[in-house]
Amino acid sequence: MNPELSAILESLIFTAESALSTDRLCELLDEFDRDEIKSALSELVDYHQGRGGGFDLVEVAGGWQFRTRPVFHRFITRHIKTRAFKFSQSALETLAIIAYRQPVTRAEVEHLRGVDCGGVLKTLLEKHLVRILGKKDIPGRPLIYGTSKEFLEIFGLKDLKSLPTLREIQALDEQPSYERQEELQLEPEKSLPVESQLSL
Amino acid sequence: MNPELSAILESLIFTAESALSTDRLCELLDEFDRDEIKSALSELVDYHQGRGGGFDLVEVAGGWQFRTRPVFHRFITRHIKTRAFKFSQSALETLAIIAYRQPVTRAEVEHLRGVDCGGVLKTLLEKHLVRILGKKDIPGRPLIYGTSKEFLEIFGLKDLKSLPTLREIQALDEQPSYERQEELQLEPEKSLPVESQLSL
Amino acid sequence: MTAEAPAHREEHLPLLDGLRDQYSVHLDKFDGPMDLLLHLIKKNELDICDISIAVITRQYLEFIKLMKVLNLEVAGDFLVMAATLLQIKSRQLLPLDTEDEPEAEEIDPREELVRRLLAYQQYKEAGMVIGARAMLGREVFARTATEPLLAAAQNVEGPLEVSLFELVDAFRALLQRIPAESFHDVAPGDSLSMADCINEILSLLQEQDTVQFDDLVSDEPTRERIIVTFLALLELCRLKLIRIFQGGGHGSIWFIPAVPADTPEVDAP
Repeated sequence: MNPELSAILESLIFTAESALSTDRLCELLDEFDRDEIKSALSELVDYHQGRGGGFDLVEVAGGWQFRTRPVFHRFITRHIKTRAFKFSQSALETLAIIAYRQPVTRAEVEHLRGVDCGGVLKTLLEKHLVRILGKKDIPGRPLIYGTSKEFLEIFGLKDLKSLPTLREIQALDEQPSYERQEELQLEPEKSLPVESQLSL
Repeated sequence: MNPELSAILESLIFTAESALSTDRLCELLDEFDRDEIKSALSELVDYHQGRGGGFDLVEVAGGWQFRTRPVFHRFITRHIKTRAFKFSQSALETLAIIAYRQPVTRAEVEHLRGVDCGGVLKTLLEKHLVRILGKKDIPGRPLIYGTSKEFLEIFGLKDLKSLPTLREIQALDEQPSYERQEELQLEPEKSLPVESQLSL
Repeated sequence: MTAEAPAHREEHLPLLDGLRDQYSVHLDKFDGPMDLLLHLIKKNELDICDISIAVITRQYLEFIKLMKVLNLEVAGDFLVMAATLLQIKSRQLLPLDTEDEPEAEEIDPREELVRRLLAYQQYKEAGMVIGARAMLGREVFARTATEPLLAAAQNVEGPLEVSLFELVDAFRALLQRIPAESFHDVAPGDSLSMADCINEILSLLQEQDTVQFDDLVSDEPTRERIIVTFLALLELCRLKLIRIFQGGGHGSIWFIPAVPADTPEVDAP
């Protein structure tokens, strides 16, 4: 381990506005070997996890970022406001279909959900969670959609391969969804989308 | 030393937009003693200095903040100078007009935007997103602009035909009223202090 | 928060209460017919692969009736599903024509529905799992402060980062801002615009040096297409962007870019 390299990596990741990819770090630090950088990064992850501080080094959306541990969110929100999107069930379903089946057309999403998805799709595009990948080479040339980098960032996913596999989801069918992420100690009522109620 | 308190303090200072004063920290963490907080803070200063990482905990302008060590600033500026270039709204609009209305003259772009576009146009030419197609055969022989190959590459388009049309984007708005109902937020989440709830 | 109640709701309260007990659901909660079907299947403790179409169809239709009673708008999607259910049900009532069987290659609508329900259930659950993750800005936070050092530094040579939707959306926002008459040719409608046609031609010329007129209209040889393509070519010719050739008396029309693709060596604007 090269302590100077580790400190340089920390300073770069710490000041960047968004996650820095390994490629980008290697490009910036061309005086160091790629292998050296990669092993320093994985040692840093372990180091921060081991010291049990207020934040960890995590790999998200193909990049590296310091992020607070979920367990402290109740203290943090005393001081700063949450900026998270509130996801309706339709938004999450649509997002899941796009995430797992990309590239996918609007018609395919609508066939699966059985409802018109134009409004939801547009909101997801506006929030940059979904992006237009191009047009499909079939008659009518419909637009095809996929998830964005922001999607991975917001949900803390390293890449699309880190999405839970659909079979895994089925196996866990009976378990409440908040328990499926064992590494996170979330308070369930806060992590689940609130259902709207029609008062009668 | 209380390791949990230290981690909470770190998470608060890490996420704050500006330095947090000791008074403010004590106010936020009223379940802890002021003396306890003060000693945890000074222990944290020593701890970060001792570990020799990329950043230190420092007391600036009456508050606490993590700051990178000056010795690493030359690496950080490398990143800043070459980080991804975000488009300004005016650049995006100008580019959009050129993409959709090409071949187009500067006067036509300015007529649509209602403002001078010389600077933006120059930037777009420098970034090779826009190219000069030729001169228009009217008095004054103004230059006519169109998009370049790089434009297609950046947006991941196969050809100009693959640009989504306005009609396709507008079609997303055409939805049954039932979907719109679904998007209404009937009950704000009370458990979280929410500043900007973006309901999806 | 209370949704505004239709004036006549009071009369139906008993009915409503009964149904609410029966289904114990919130009426505005269903994300479409698939969601409602899945709910009914769970409520009746049925196996998706072995649903009783008669029971499900009856309950589904009752539900739609209730939505109408409550003056909730029943979206077309719900009615489409109702029709599908009724079709499956009537098919089951009819005796199977044994003669037809060997050639009966068409998809069984019941099987198709089961397949869709299974897929839908998976994605619905996947959505819940994704939504339950620790979310940036909700449970997990990144640093937001900017170091003074960075505020001063400028990025000068970085790559571009922009999405296609941002580009289209910028154009859409612009159109909303300016008076409609400035954009005579973007009016919605199905007619082919000359601007689109010019774009197509320019994009083809980025890929190849010569293009034949017939190639431009071969996909869609309608009268409108041919006229618009021809006008677009004339316009491009007028702008001196292309040169047109014709092979022989009635031969094919060819055109080439008048300016080589990688020109710009021009005075700054």
